[in-house]
Amino acid sequence: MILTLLKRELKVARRNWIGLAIPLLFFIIVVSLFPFAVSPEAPVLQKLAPGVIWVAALLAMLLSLEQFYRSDYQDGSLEQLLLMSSPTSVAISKILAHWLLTGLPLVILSPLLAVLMQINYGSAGSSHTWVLMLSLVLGTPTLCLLGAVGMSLTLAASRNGLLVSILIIPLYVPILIFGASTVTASLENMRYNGELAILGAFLLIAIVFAPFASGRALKISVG
Amino acid sequence: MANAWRWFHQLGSPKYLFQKTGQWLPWIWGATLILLAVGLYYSLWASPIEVRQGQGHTVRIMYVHVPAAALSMIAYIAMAIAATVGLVWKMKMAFAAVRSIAPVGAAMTFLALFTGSVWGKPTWGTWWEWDARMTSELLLLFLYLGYIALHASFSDRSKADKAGAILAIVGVINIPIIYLSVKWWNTLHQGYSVTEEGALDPAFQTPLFLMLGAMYLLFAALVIMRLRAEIILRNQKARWVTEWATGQSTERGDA
Amino acid sequence: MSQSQDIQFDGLYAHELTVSRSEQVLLEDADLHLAPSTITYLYGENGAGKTSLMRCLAGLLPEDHGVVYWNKKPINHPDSGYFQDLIFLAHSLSMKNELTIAENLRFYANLRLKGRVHQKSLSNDISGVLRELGIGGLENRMFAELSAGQQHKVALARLMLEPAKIWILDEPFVNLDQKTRGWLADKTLAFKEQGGVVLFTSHHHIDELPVDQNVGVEHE
Amino acid sequence: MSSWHEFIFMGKHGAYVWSSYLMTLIVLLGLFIGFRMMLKSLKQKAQQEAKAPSGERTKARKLKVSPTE
Repeated sequence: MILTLLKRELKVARRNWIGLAIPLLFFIIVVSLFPFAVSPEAPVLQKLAPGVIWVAALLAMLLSLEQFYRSDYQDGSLEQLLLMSSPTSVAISKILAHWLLTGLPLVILSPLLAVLMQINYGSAGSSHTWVLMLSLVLGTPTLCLLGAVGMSLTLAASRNGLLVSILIIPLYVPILIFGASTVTASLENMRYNGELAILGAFLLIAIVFAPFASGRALKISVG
Repeated sequence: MANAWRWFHQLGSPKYLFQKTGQWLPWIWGATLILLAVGLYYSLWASPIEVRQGQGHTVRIMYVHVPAAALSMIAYIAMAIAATVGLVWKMKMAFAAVRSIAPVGAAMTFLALFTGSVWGKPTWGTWWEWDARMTSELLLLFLYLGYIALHASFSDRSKADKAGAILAIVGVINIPIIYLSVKWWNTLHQGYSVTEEGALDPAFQTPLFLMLGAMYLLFAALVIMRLRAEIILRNQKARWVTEWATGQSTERGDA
Repeated sequence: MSQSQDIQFDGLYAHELTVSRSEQVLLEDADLHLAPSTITYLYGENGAGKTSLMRCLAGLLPEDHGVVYWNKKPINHPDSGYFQDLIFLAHSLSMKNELTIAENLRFYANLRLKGRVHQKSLSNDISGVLRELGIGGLENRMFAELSAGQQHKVALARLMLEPAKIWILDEPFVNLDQKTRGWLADKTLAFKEQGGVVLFTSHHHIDELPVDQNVGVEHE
Repeated sequence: MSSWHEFIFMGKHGAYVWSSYLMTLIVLLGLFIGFRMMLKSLKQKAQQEAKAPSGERTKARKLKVSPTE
């Protein structure tokens, strides 16, 4: 069942690829602003890199959220999905699609940004880029899961767009803290296992609660 | 037990709740004013200044800051409990309670931030420090404002109630996570701990506890006032509301 | 509270149903029985609550009060099988612009039948229905490329592709040409002959379709 | 507290202490007045509605079931 739903999500998204590409482009462009705004010097950029890349990733996730939910709600297909399958499985398929089409590309693009932000300055051949990717791999699914709850809640609301950001950003703070500090720890040649473990714990908690909450919220939005 | 259950059910009736709260409110206000008068007397006049840490008179800010901060958290938890009751038992008055707690809780959060900031200036020389508690309070304020914004964005109130309830519950799961994360992050950056916990001198305890009690009651009174308005707002078409408004009913309904 | 055992009615039965929308009570304590092998015409002025009643009967809009039973079981009861048996066609067509006609139809058929369907014969069925509807050969067109009338026909095609026991149709005849109205009326009658339950709304009587029951949403 | 002077100036921290208490007062009083006005305006609205002819009130509808022959 979830597979059928997921296949549909992926197919619709693929046909609408430009909508997916824009948040990714945004991700890159926002990060590339910082050298202009702060300083192009490598040590400065390197210090900023974890935070900047993580904030940009978080905003890109928020931006791309809309298209996985909004059109289904507006054209009435969401209520058909909810009639024929459980709300939780609808939520799961959307969360998975959102991660596969936004979270995963962000992870794949992050080494490019690591280069732009001079993450390997002064320590050639180090594993900082891998740590960044790993933190995003563990962190972005949680962003998808929480974002799904927020988006499902605001579907039927009249003022939308920025509303979901207001609801969700406070909940994103812990992920941002540990995501960025994983990378910072690596840059400072400290152990970062603890941070990664906490990111993993957040992910597990979110997996338990978020699909259910999002499903309930979808049902309420349609009702 | 059966009695408690029946009472719980009666509270679900808007008319009953409106009448009962109308009876309670004067008593709560009376107790609030008495406690507040005594509390203010102690906190502003009859209590010593702080000498050990050199805070002097600024310790008096604590007597409003600590109650406001405590209430900001408790109010959110109360919201989440009422939200759960509303969702599980489909109790509309519980949703009305959630909506009524939110503005008062947000006000308490704002006051905790404001007084914390004003306390911070003379104590550590800056209006704002990214310390764990202040940062958590700030995020808590965003959660309250998020709830209010979400609730206001629906034209259909029952949808607004349910969506808001889910948000409140998701938020309350996140509050400890946010708090612990921010605390960990804060120690990482060696920030101050403003509200550093030490054994509180008994001389400061009396005004603090009095003010805590007064502010709790004040909070309850304000929430009940808001709840009564909310009940009328939600039942404008009911006959008993018309009777109450036109004074045809013998039952006491005025606040 | 009525227990489900008390219910004697087969088919869809709404007991003391109260429905409201945005604070407004549209319908109070309504009893409605849609028996197997009947066609029911739901009428009422605009805004009377026809759509809300249908959405409530479809389990989408939560009722304020009352219970909806399907074959003597509350519709949300796991054993009622209601959502397997129900096709609800709403005013919005519920089709994705980004998918082709065949993809849209195949998705819904697969979702309903949980994938237990022979894909080849489903494709044939889709082609057959589209031909009957006069849009044969358009299977691989994007849904967005069709005219409004054609899009409407695609939505109706679902009725032929997904097995069901009850149809709830919101304005199915609107914007249809003469020929398709006849087609839909024929298919509805055939569905009724097989024991199906039909509830539909329309602005005016459909001459092609004899109904068994008229239900009006009216002031008393 | 030893004198009125000290009470008002709070050492040299009078502005900090009093602004905290003042802001608390303003915010809570604001809520009090706001909620009171809210209830009052709702009461007035209900009174006006009671005076309005009852025909204006929308009534819930019933279902009229009529079998065809």
